[in-house]
Amino acid sequence: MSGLKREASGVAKRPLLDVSGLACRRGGVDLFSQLDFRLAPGEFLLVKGDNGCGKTTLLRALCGLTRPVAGVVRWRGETVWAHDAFASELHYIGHREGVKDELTPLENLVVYGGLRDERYSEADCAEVLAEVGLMEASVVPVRYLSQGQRRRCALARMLLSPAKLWILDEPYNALDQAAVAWLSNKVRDHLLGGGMVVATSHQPVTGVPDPRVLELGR
Amino acid sequence: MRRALWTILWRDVGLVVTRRQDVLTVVAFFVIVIMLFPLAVGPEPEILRELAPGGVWLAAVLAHLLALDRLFADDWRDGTLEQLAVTPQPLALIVLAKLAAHWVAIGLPLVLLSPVLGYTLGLHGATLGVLAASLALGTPVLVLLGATGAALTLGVRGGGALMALLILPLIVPVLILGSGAVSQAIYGGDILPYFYLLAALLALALPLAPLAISAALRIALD
Amino acid sequence: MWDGIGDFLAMGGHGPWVWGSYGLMAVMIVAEMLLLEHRRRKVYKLVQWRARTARASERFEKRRARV
Amino acid sequence: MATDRSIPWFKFLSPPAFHQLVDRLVPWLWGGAAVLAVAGLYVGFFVAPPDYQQGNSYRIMFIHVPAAWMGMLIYLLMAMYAIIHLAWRVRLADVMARSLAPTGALMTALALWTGSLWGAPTWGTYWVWDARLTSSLILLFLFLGYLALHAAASDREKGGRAASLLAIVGAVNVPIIYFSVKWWNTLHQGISVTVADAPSMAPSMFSALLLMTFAFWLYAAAVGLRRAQVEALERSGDAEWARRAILGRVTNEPGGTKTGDTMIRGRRG
Repeated sequence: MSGLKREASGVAKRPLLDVSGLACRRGGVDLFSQLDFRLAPGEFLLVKGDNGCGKTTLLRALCGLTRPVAGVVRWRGETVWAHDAFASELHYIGHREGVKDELTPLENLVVYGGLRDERYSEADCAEVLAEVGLMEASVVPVRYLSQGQRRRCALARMLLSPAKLWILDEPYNALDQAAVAWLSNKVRDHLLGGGMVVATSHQPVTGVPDPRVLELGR
Repeated sequence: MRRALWTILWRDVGLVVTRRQDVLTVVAFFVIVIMLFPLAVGPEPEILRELAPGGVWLAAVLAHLLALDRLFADDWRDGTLEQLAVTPQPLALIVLAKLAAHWVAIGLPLVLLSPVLGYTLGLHGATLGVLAASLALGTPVLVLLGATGAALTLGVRGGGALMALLILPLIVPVLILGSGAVSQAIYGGDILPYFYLLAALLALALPLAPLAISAALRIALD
Repeated sequence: MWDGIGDFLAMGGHGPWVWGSYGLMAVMIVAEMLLLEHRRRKVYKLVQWRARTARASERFEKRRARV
Repeated sequence: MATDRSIPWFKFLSPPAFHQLVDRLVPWLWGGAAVLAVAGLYVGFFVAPPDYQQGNSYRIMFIHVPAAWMGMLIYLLMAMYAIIHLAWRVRLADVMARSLAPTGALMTALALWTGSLWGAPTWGTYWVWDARLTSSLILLFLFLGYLALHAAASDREKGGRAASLLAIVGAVNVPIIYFSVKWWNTLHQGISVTVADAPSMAPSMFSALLLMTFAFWLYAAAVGLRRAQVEALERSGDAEWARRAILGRVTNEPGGTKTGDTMIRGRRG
């Protein structure tokens, strides 16, 4: 509890995510090496680069899904590879949303909460679904929804979870103008609340104060 | 923790219910293979009874192999597997819950059906009970070993045939012990050693296989 | 012990099986060694070719830098 | 991080050092295998007397038994390298495991073939479901599965890791399979003579068997190491050390190309 208080009182610009000497390869090709950066609460890191330069691989390495060739990713001083406590503070949205086709958006939220040992109340779920505009579609299997709606469902899941670190791979893909603006607001709120975001995006990110940019492949 | 495991268990059982035609296909396959058996070896009751334990067990093995294709592939394709790998729960336990659901969906129907099919092949009385019991003890091992092969071949080209090549040699002990128990029961022999050994296999596979499977899934996700 | 080469080859009537076994062993071992040697030559050639082309591309880069 | 995770002895066995070691070791292994094989064959064919029951057909044993042993031994060795590969992320261990597999499969196939040829005069049939033959057949499939999984993955490293995991799973299963097959075989009493069941083996027979076993051992080591050397070159043919090892001199470009050394992590980070 005392730890939380210290952070809230502003002393805590202490970086939580610490990447040092990271190197990844994929299919026998070296993507990047000697990558170092740190991320403190309230910071936003935008990963940029051409296709195939390893943006997704970097994000997956941060999640602990991909094992780096060299270097480590640490969260609160501990390496993230198969580190279960880290996972409870992480929310990752990849290329594939991880939304089950056969379940409705509402069921997807409940199942996801259960997996993370979190119980979401019906009211919370309804509120979030209304916010992402899936209220009408909330009891239709995801199979019948559009790609943008699937994406919104994944975003709704993110808003429910209390995760501190969001790792988002092309979060704006398939979203319409209004949704893009809405998501930018959400990201800003998350950062102001002491959260951290790492994202890749082909679209320019607007409305987020002071993003740090990491250019890969240069 | 327990909550997460129940969630995945119920989710998978629920998914099976929505996709019940998949389960029905596997069960129908099991029945058809056994139905083809007398057509292949002839209708003499003596021969059929002799071959029944092996026939039913072989059909069960093949049916399990058939059902493995989609065990992880669906979750892998839509990104759910990634999400499972970044939950706070150990992946091995999540795998165990998934496999429990898979067994309920695939193994259990075969166990329940086996006495009926055994009867059509000329098995009687207590032997039918032994058949069902041997399957009840053996099919979880089939699921555990089969899932190891499914996880290892996830996302690999030619996955299905390769999976069979990897799994079939590994399940030899289960097949020997399971069908052996039933054969022994036909001749009134001592079946207890078979059940002890089957139980030992299950006790060995239950903690070890989920570890291997979760390691294989992490490799597939990498 | 053996009564001439014919007796040795006959192996007391078991010749076909004994020599069939030893023959296949010899064939397998020779085949494995030949295949391995072939593979070795191939990778040696590949590395040599790469080294040559690396020098060629280096010369090309130098010439381009001069121009 | 890269440096403190790799173990010191592996540094000693860096790819160029390994390459040189193999070049130095292999001729000796070949020579040893040849000498032992000649000695073993001499003892086996000119010293050992015919078996009073099986006549001369038992001389197949001098290759059948070593081949069966080598098949099993190579599988366990492969699993050991697989453990080293996964536990310490040593790529050279994957190369070793992958290089031993074909020889293991070959030994197992040889054991099957010779077992069946030995069976013909002994049992009057080329194939019976004898425990040793059946487990050899299963072992052959384990080897083939390992090789197939290694080859099937789109990414060589990923395939290697999956295959290593499979080798470990298989190694846990091998004793269980052997035991269960043996048990199954004794229960279905069909066979009275068991291959290689020689309770009264003459000393000369035994020494021939021993000599041939060691010859096979050295042969497998020679072929395995040579294949590992070739495999290592294939996997990192662009690396500077490979050029130096093959061309025997330093190329003009000391920094090497950016593809770098794929055998050791972070050597040139």
